[in-house]
Amino acid sequence: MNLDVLLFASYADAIGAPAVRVSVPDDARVADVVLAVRALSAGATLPERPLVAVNHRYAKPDQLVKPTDEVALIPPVAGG
Amino acid sequence: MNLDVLLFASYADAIGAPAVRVSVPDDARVADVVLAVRALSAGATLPERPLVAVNHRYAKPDQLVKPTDEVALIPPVAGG
Amino acid sequence: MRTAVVDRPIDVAALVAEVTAAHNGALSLFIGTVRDVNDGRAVEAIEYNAYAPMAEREMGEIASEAAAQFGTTQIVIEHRTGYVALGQASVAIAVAHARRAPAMDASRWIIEQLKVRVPIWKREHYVDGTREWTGQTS
Amino acid sequence: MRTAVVDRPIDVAALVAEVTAAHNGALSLFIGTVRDVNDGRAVEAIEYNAYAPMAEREMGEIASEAAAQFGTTQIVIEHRTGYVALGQASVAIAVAHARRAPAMDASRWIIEQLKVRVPIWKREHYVDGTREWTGQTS
Repeated sequence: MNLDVLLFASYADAIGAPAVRVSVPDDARVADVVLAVRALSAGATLPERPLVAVNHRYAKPDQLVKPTDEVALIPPVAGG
Repeated sequence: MNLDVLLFASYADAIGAPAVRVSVPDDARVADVVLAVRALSAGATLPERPLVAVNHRYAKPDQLVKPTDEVALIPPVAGG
Repeated sequence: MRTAVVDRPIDVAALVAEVTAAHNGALSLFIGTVRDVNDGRAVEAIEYNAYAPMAEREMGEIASEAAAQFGTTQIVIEHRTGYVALGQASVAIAVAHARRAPAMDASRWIIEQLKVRVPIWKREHYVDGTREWTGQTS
Repeated sequence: MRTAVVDRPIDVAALVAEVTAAHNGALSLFIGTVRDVNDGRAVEAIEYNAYAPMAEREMGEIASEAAAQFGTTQIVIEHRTGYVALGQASVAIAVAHARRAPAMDASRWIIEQLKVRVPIWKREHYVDGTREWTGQTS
């Protein structure tokens, strides 16, 4: 399946876009999505295990991903 | 010497006045002023050892009192 | 630093503006307000009475001690006197600091000191028409 | 309870009014403000960027957890996005409670949770014309 992965702040700057499309197996988990993003051009500048959100909730690396999920890589937060 | 002693809140209500005049020896200490106030009509309804302020500062029972001092009996405070 | 006993409503926005400065990263404001119930009795208003010159001296001393202890002079304390209606502010403490922990620690320390040191008293006026000088509440 | 990511100045007086209720005796307000210096560098403004729907969901969850833990629903949290000038508020947390200790504990807990959980980032714009995404500050 194809997934659009949202990027923010320093991650968006590193990749040069606020979102990227990746292709992953249909039974992909969060960790597979991260691998696919890091395989893109400049993707290796991202950390190996970034925080990931699925549908606006923090997700563990082994969580299954569906095509309709909203997936985002979350840089270290700095609000406040 | 004669001293005007300020009273507040429940102490003023107990004595029925916001200040009372007492007569104490010239070498009187804070504790002597308290004794003199408590000897007045209704004075025994005040506690035996109330907090006392002299010139806007809390004073110990053995502090000497001068005729020009502003002396006040301080009920338990309840601000905030 | 500024401390005052006031007989008009406390202007919270003005207090916040007063301690705001570009070198601060945090601002902690504490407001004590009049509750509609105390010890199970329905309250209509609270009347605050102060020994004003001593209260202002003591509040100034608390502010100075807080400045030395927590490392900021951006401190304002105001306490109402007279009748204060339900929900209205009886006391407000604004502290700004470079960092958030000391800003919050300072405002907490100040209200705790104020409640045990400053010569202010309150008379609760109850809905049933009675009134009573009451002690410190938490 | 109300939580919001907003792109206009935070109205502190409105937040205070929003959590005010006659059954409360205490109100604690925390405001984070933009500092003119960070790590020794002169800051001109901070640009806040949020993953808005997730930030609002997470802030709402923090407010619900605080309500359960501290026993009050009088909680409002607002966080700015976009450019925030020196001295201006980037975040404001207002909590009212019957008693003062839980009001202050709750606002402190909320800001600490917000700083580690809510997907908001900041880019400092320095006086020298450079800019940089920066990490969490205390």
